[in-house]
Amino acid sequence: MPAGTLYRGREGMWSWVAHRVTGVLIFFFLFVHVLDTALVRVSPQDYDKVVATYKNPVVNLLEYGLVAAILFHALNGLRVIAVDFWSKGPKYQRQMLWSVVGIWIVLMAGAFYPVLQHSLRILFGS
Amino acid sequence: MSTATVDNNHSAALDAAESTDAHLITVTLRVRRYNPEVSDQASWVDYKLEMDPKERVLDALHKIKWEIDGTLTFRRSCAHGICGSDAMRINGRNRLACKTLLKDINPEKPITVEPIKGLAVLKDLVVDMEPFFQAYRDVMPFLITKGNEPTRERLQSSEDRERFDDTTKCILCAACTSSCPVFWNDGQYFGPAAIVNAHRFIFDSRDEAAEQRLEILNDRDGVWRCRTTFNCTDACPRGIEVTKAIQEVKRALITRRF
Amino acid sequence: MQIHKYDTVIVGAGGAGMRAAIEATKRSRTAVLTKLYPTRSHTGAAQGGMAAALANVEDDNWEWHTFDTIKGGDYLVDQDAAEILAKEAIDAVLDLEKMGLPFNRTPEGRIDQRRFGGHTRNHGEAAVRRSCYAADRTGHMILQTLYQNCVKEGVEFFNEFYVLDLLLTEVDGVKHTAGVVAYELATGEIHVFHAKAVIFASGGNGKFFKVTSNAHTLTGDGQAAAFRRGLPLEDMEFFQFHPTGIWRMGILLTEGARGEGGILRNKDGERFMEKYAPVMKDLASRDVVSRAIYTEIREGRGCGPEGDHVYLDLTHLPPEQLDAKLPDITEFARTYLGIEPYTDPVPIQPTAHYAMGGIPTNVQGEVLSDNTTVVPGLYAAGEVACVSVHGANRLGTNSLLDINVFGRRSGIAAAEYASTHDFVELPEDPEAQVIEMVESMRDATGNEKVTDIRKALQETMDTNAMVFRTEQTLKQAVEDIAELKRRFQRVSVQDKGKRYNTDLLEAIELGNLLDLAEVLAVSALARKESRGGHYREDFPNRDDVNFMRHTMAYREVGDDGTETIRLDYKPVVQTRYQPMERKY
Amino acid sequence: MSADTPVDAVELTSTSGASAFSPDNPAPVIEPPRARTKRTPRATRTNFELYGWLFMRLSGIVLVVLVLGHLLIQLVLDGGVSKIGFAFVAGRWANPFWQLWDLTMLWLAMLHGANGLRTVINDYAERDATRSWLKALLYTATAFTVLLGTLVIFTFDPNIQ
Ligand SMILES: Cc1cc2nc3c(=O)[nH]c(=O)nc-3n(C[C@H](O)[C@H](O)[C@H](O)COP(=O)(O)OP(=O)(O)OC[C@H]3O[C@@H](n4cnc5c(N)ncnc54)[C@H](O)[C@@H]3O)c2cc1C
Ligand code: HEM
Ligand code: SF4
Ligand code: F3S
Ligand code: FES
Repeated sequence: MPAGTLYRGREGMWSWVAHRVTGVLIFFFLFVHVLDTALVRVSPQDYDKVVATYKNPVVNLLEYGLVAAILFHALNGLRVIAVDFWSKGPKYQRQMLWSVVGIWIVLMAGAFYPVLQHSLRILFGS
Repeated sequence: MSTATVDNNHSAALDAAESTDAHLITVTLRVRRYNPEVSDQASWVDYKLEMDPKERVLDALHKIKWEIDGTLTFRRSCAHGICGSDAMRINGRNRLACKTLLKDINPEKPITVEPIKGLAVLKDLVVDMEPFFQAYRDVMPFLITKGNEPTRERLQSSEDRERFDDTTKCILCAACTSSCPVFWNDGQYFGPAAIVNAHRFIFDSRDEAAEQRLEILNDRDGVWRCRTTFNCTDACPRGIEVTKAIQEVKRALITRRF
Repeated sequence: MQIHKYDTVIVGAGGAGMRAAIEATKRSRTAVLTKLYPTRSHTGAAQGGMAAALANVEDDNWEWHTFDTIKGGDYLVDQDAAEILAKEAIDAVLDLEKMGLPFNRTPEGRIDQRRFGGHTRNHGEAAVRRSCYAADRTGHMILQTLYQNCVKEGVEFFNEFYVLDLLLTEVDGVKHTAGVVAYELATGEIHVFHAKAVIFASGGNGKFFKVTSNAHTLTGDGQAAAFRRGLPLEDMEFFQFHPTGIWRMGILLTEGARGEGGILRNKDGERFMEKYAPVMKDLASRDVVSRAIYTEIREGRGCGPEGDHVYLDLTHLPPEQLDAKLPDITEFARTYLGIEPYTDPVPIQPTAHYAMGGIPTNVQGEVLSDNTTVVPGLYAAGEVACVSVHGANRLGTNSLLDINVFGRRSGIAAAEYASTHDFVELPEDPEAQVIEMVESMRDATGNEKVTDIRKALQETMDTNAMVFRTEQTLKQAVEDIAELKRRFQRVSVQDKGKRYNTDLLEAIELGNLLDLAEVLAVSALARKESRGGHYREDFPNRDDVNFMRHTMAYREVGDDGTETIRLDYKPVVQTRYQPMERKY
Repeated sequence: MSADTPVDAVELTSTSGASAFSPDNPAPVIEPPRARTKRTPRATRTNFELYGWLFMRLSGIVLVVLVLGHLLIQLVLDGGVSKIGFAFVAGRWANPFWQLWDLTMLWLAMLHGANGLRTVINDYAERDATRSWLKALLYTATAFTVLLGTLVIFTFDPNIQ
């Protein structure tokens, strides 16, 4: 059965999709992250080995992605809370979303060098 | 003041509205059709029509039904957005066919028309509305009062009346509920329309059963499932601030608890 | 085919049907059959309000209301019925309020009231605030409130069931009600409802006009079914043309707009109603205003490139007032015309609006088979009926009142009848006529299309039987309709299926419209006078000597199967008010 | 199919025999995944969903501080990710403040995430059985992770080996 078209929701729907996707992503990351951190309890060498892979440029880039996900989820989470508890929230949800996106872009630009400096140094030297 | 010059004062909008030469354009309506008496497959069918852009999507559907293919099936009655019969998905969004003018939805490209989502499709654009009305009936959408009836009307201040004005406008068209991603998932969620109609009574100063309605909506498939996606608010043809109403119900539930 | 048995069956779930259902369900086992989901009924389109002399904002009483109703109806009103209407109006409104209807409120918290055309203080002295309203959504609120209370009472609905036939069984030479036959849209199945009492509340039949405020579904199915079964139709020539429909579309802009201070202007910007009704001006009765508009148009003072409309000017009213009191109609102007009513006048033209005539009933809602005889067990209420409280012209806000007062009365009367009487037997092959109707339509292979015939019908009705009528135009209409009926014999539908075959139902509805249009034209042709909504240019005056009487139209089938319409007349009930000239 | 042909295309009395369906033998309607039925509100009369919802917001607010602070320290300040290693962790957890910080973050984030995932499962799992299994898996994984993390923080030994 060929499905119908995709529902053309607006800001509210897409922000929710993104919120959900990032939320699930973060959860799975957190799960793995606790496991790897648990290695400190077992063997410092192994822990350092795992952490070393984090320093690999590709994983470092993924980390940047993770920051992006967490930042968006956090900022949009605050927007959702504002929609929930501020009586004018629903009215300004759209403006708030664009603010979230704006802040998110600024913060991600700001985090670009600090988060990726390690890889940048490896790749391009310093 | 005098409007004696009314005819010379025409705004461009009025001139446009009054222009009589219909500029017919060719529009393509891409309708998602399903007739279980012919096939168990739904399919897209294109219809090319000569239409005035000021006409409604409903007019285009009528043109198909009356002049091209009488088997095309959809519900409609009032044709001006007050009976709630013809909610459908036009260009991917829920709207009333009778309130959507062709010119407002880019008639240059094919206009897709399909049934609303999350309810069983019975034929073409007709869906089974029973689950929708069931959810509505489940929130006790009627005034409940205790004690003896007054002889005259119950008094209510204008402010108290205003408190729930927005949600009295609902025409039960289901555009909201069938635009809600949570509802599509499993159809168990009460859905925005039922909550809107509960809201209408919860915040009516004359009503005395807010507790019971809140209790119903406090449940697993009640208000807490709303993820504030605002599709309902965007879809509502009556301009009801649906999400806001849902949030007010949530807050009422919380303040009731604490 | 399925057979169901209920004490009371109600046909239609608009205001009248649901008001009746609330009463009948409490007293008898009741089923409501409706071709639309209840909340889709056209009662929801009503905007302006519901009249009742509550005297909440200024001095008023039900006698003045009675007088206005009678005068508004150009004295063709049955005065005993009008008295009941006005008297019970007060409780009808209060009942709705208690059921939860969110009326607009006065500063003291009472139900607010506003002015409406034809409603006056002390027998015509000045306009009075009598219309109880909820913004410009009064009908919507009534429909919702009644549906809510039906849910509360657990009323049993059969949604999307089209009633196509009325079953009458002769017992001791008298026709008794035996039930109805319905077509289930979802499955195409025929259902026979065996009932002790039947209430028709199936609404109006305005769809035979092109420019109309009526819904696509207002096709007079109830009137037509009764008529086919030999029952008369009363006063069908009286059709109301509402002055302010959106130009060409017919979508209604409530009289409340003029009640709030809106003004009608011609192309010179002149407030032309001052000429036609010096006292009431824009708020004169609807027939007067509609004729005035067409007179302006005919005399070359219409607006727009083709001079075929006038303006409803709201621009001098504060936007806040429009938002608070007329939110919906201003939105209609924006949506459908792209016009901002704050700053631009709205193009309007009279639109076919309301059928004053219908199935004749007495004040209990009992249907009459001639001038006096009641059909046991058969009731009618709402726009389908003619109690005659509206006479030759209905006053604005009196119809929402009518459906509540007489809906309630017929609901009670029918249920009481059902609880004190036994079922009469169903006639033999009760479903035969409907099966024949449906199957012959489904199997037909003729070359005529429903849409062509419907268009032609609407065209001839708009041209020949609208606001201005003459012998010649009406004869033309009768001829055209006869020809269309012949063409209708050859009509065929494309959809041959069973499920949701709306193609088939539209054809059947067209058949009903053709029958009723013919009754309208024939009745109008015979009424050689002008009265209320019926205006004959060749007989511009009211003629109380010859025509102070109701028209009763019967369908007669000759031995050779030819159908004719026989006209008879019924006296008007006059109690207190002697006919006077009607001036506003 | 264009407008010229649709009539034939949907002709119900088509004799081609191509379709197995007819007015008397119609195909099933297109159902949504699960339909609401008359028995559906089975009232549970608890405030579980309410508390869950509230918890999501409250934990969210706290998490903003904890998680963003954590990210700041781990990834941004002091050379970013380069500095991280056993020694760095050891240094941090020597301070009870950071122990508490990480512990709270762990619990809140896991519960917040798990509750979030519970909603996601409720939304998308179509059959009741699938739902139960997925949720069981989720709860087990969550409990395991939370307990493991707690254990690690409390029993951390900088002088391991
Ligand atoms: C635009 C507009 C505005 C109006 N404004 C006002 C106003 O302000 N004040 C006022 O007093 N009046 C007003 N009126 C008039 C008034 O609203 C109507 O006359 C009144 O609502 C009619 O109610 P009803 O219950 O008789 O019929 P409807 O509400 O039309 O209901 C008819 C019912 O019958 C059912 N039905 C029809 N045919 C069949 C069938 N074959 N089988 C089964 N069921 C069937 C339909 O499903 C429907 O449920 C207005 C009318 C219009 C059109
Ligand atoms: C950083 C601060 C965070 C804030 C402010 C925050 C806020 C929120 C809020 C308010 C919701 C509810 C959304 C709704 O009901 O529509 C939510 C949902 C969710 N959150 Fe977070 N959150 C944060 C961190 C996290 C973390 C660390 C995780 C992962 C472990 C996470 C995973 C989830 C998941 C899976 C959902 C469910 C999404 C859904 O149902 O659509 N969140 N978050
Ligand atoms: S809230 Fe709006 S969209 Fe939803 S049913 Fe009511 S009118 Fe339709
Ligand atoms: S679309 Fe659904 S998720 Fe909430 S805001 Fe509306 S009910
Ligand atoms: S037809 Fe009534 S809402 Fe569109």
